[in-house]
Amino acid sequence: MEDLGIKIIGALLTVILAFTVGMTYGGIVRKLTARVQNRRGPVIWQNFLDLLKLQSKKTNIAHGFMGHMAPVWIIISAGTVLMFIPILNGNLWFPNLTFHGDLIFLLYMMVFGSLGMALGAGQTGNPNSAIGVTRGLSQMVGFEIPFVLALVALMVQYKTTSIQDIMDIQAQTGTWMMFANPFAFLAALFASLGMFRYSPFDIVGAPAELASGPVSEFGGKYLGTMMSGGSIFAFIKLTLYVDLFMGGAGFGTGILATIMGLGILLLKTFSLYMVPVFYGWISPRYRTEQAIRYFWGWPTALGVIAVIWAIF
Amino acid sequence: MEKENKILEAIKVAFNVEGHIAREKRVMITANKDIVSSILLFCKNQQGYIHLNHMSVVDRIEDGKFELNYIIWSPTEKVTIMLKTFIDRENAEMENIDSIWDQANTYEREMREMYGIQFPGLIGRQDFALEDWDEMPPMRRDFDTHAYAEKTFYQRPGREDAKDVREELTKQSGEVIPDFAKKYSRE
Amino acid sequence: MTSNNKDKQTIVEYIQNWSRKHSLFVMAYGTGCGAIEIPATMTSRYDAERFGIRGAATPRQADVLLITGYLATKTLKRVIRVYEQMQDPKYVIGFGSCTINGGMYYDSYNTINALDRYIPVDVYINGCMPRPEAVISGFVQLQKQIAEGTANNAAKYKENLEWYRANQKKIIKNWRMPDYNW
Amino acid sequence: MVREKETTLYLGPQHPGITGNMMIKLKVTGDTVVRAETHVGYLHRAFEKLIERRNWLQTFTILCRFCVPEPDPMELTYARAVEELENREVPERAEYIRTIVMELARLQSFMLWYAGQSGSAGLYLTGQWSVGDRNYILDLFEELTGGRIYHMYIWPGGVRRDLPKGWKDKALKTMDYIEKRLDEYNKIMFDNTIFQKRAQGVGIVPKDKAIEWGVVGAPLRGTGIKHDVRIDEPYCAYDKLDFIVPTQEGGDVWARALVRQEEARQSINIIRQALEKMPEGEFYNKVPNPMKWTVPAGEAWTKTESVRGEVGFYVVSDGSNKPRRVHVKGAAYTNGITVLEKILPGQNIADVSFILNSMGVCPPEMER
Repeated sequence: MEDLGIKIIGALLTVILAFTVGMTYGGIVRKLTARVQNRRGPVIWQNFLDLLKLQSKKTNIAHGFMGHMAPVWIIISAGTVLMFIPILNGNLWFPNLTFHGDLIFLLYMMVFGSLGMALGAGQTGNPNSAIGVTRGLSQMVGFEIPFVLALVALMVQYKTTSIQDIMDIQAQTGTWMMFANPFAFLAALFASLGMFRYSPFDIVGAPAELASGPVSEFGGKYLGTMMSGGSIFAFIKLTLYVDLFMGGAGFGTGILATIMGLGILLLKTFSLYMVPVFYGWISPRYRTEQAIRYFWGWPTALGVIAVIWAIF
Repeated sequence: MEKENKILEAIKVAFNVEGHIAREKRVMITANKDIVSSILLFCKNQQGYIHLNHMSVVDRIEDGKFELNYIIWSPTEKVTIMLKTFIDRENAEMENIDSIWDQANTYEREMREMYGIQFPGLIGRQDFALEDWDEMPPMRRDFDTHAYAEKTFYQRPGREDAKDVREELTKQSGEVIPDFAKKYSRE
Repeated sequence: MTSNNKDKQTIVEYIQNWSRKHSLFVMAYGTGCGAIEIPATMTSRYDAERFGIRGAATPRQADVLLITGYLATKTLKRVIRVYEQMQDPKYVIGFGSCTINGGMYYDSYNTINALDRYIPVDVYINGCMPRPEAVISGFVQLQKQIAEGTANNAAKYKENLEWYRANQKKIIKNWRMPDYNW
Repeated sequence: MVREKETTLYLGPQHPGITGNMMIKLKVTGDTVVRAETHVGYLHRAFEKLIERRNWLQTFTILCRFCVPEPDPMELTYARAVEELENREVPERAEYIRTIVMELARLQSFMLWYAGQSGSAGLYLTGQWSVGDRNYILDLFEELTGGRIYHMYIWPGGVRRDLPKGWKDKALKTMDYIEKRLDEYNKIMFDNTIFQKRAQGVGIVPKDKAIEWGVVGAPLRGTGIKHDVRIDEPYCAYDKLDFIVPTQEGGDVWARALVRQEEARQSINIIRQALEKMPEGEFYNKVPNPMKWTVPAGEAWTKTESVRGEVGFYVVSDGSNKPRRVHVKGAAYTNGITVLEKILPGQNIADVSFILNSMGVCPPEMER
């Protein structure tokens, strides 16, 4: 029973951590972007203010059942996926529901939120939303291929489909996966550019083309919920990458060990997060077909090389 | 003035119209409305004046006429021809030239809306800039825009007296304007 | 009068107003020539984002409708539509002299002369055109009103809808718009 | 042939991708535009009607509002038309000051264009930098004329006031700064492979049809046709200055962007030359009392090169103290309506806003 209690508290802690870190990263990116653009920029906790305001807005419109459900789907899938991600290795306070095959499960679940969004946006009847959704799905088809290839390479190389196992192997051998199979890491890194939807892959929102795409009919509480879901998802992706390729973080359950583990996790995730952000600052947006061609070019080739590397 | 003379003579010979050279690179021609499109076609196809620069209307209400202007330009000669014609103000109708230049379509739509000049055969949306307009075509000189605005839109009080702001301010603050500075005031 | 109102706020309202004040999403709708100063206001020298002001692409997400200058009657129809699509609480800033009394367009047959007859206005910024400093000062004024809880013109719009509708319909002859029931 | 399903997509009037307040009704199948219809009139203020009620000098308050991003060419074109009607002489110093003002206006408009062109493609960095730096040019304007955006500085017979003390040095310093910054924008925008991929082969204006369609300005020079009012019919002091009118082959967005990039540089070059060569002397040939000022009857057609292309004013006087008719032909009147409707079909929806920015579509001068 005690174990279950810790697990529930731990799960809550995980959600709070993921939410806070995701939102703060968003705020830091806004601040950094402003600094690069020669501006002072908003405060770092601006995203929290925005969220609070969005949640305090009244909602006078309804776009049918799926319209209501879309943000809920995003937050549910975010919460679910989060439960399967090992945050800190071997730390009791951040338990995860790891099982053999969770890597494959995650591949499916991470798409779940986007699909819910697609259905919701489709129901709003706004043509911009519909076009945004098709673009989003096309782009997903694009970046999922190198991403899956990279994961397959890992699975083949170590003959496991569990994230926990991969983390353990990295801890045992002392070599991060990004060095053990650099091609897989590169393929996954390129895929992450598409995943985070910064330029040049912000084709889904694309204000100048689609007036922000799928979210164009969602305001107030809907938008706020989506924002929180998106922040959690950002944290999930980062942590997953760190777990798979950068050795994860965490030393044990003690207070000092937890704090140190979190510090290392934040350091690693933040440096990883800066890759798409830096790339985004200086890149214009691709057209949809150009984006897909991009993902099916070098990243996919790297993925294939990674698989071959893993087999031999 | 060689090029200007050349084109002026060419048009005069072909169409027997009046014209003069206003200044360097400006040839002005006045023609009857029936031969306007022929002159334009002649200039475009045979003289190289392939660029329609502008089309304009002036409301000559005192004569009961609309004055139509076609301004065309040649990229090789760099000379501008201003072709002028007069049409009746009542039941104003003019030949449609958007088969010669596509962009004339825009000008003609605007003229139809703003002056009520009809162009038979003009295909295009009825509206140009106005929406649900049911008064007289607004650019006609007998349309009083101020009266219409006063009738239609709410007028915030305070601007009908048209006071000199400076005088009012000095009255309030007690500032004295020297005589030499006063002459800029409204007379 | 305003300070009274501030004291009456409950703690929840206070927090809500505080967050609203610091996060203003401005509708990206350049209705008139004032739109030229918006890029300047948003970029480096004046940087409105440090006040939490940023653009929103669609009416559903926006809090502030910035009427940047004169409104042609054709635009007025769209502006009303956009305003009614926005979610409460929403604010309107009238930008430039021409929204106040017509400015230099007082005798034009196609521009309205007083914006607050057609949609409720919270803050007017005068000038033709207002400098970015004036725009920011207008926003700060709006923030002050929001914090005090006095920026509730949207509620007045609903209460006096008939009066506004009558004014609007006087100008927009062909009223083919869906009626929003809030 | 199976007819694909068409969707109607309204680009504007409220849309972040539209350049100003207008609407383009797009018929779309999949991602491709099939038909485009421009709808204007959202900014119709009846300027040409109002001018009939203003006297010759009051008209200037209206003129500069014809096109907001670049008001000075309007003032200059009208002033030149009035001078032509009156045969009024302009002092040489005024001609040079006018040249400087025109080129400053062009330069600040180019910097706005940098923002629009890159921003519509999702590259916000250049835009943030260039619009921020544009303030330095507006500062120059403010010191010179008293206004940031609307100047009403060029009058018939010259300019309203002389250059302030120390303005020349400040202007030269600003030009050095802007020139340095232009390099940086170009590095980010033009050296970027993605931008090149986006811009090349998109929104092509055919060379053989360009003049006939009424294309003017940078879109025309982007097709390889060297047409610029500043060299065809020189005005101000342009015939005494040495500058290049760049052309590019191809007629796509990329060619237009290259043309504009070089033109921004040439603007700096012209300003420097004009500041250097400017003679001393009178700056203003005084007009009579504006309330009683009448202009002899006649008509004038003058053209000026703005960033978007040539701006033409057709001014008719009937000898009274008010203009009979002032008809403006802005560059966007053809570039933004008929030409746009011709080049948009077949393009990707993603490129529509991109093409709009490169054609220099400016709604206020279309519907006035």
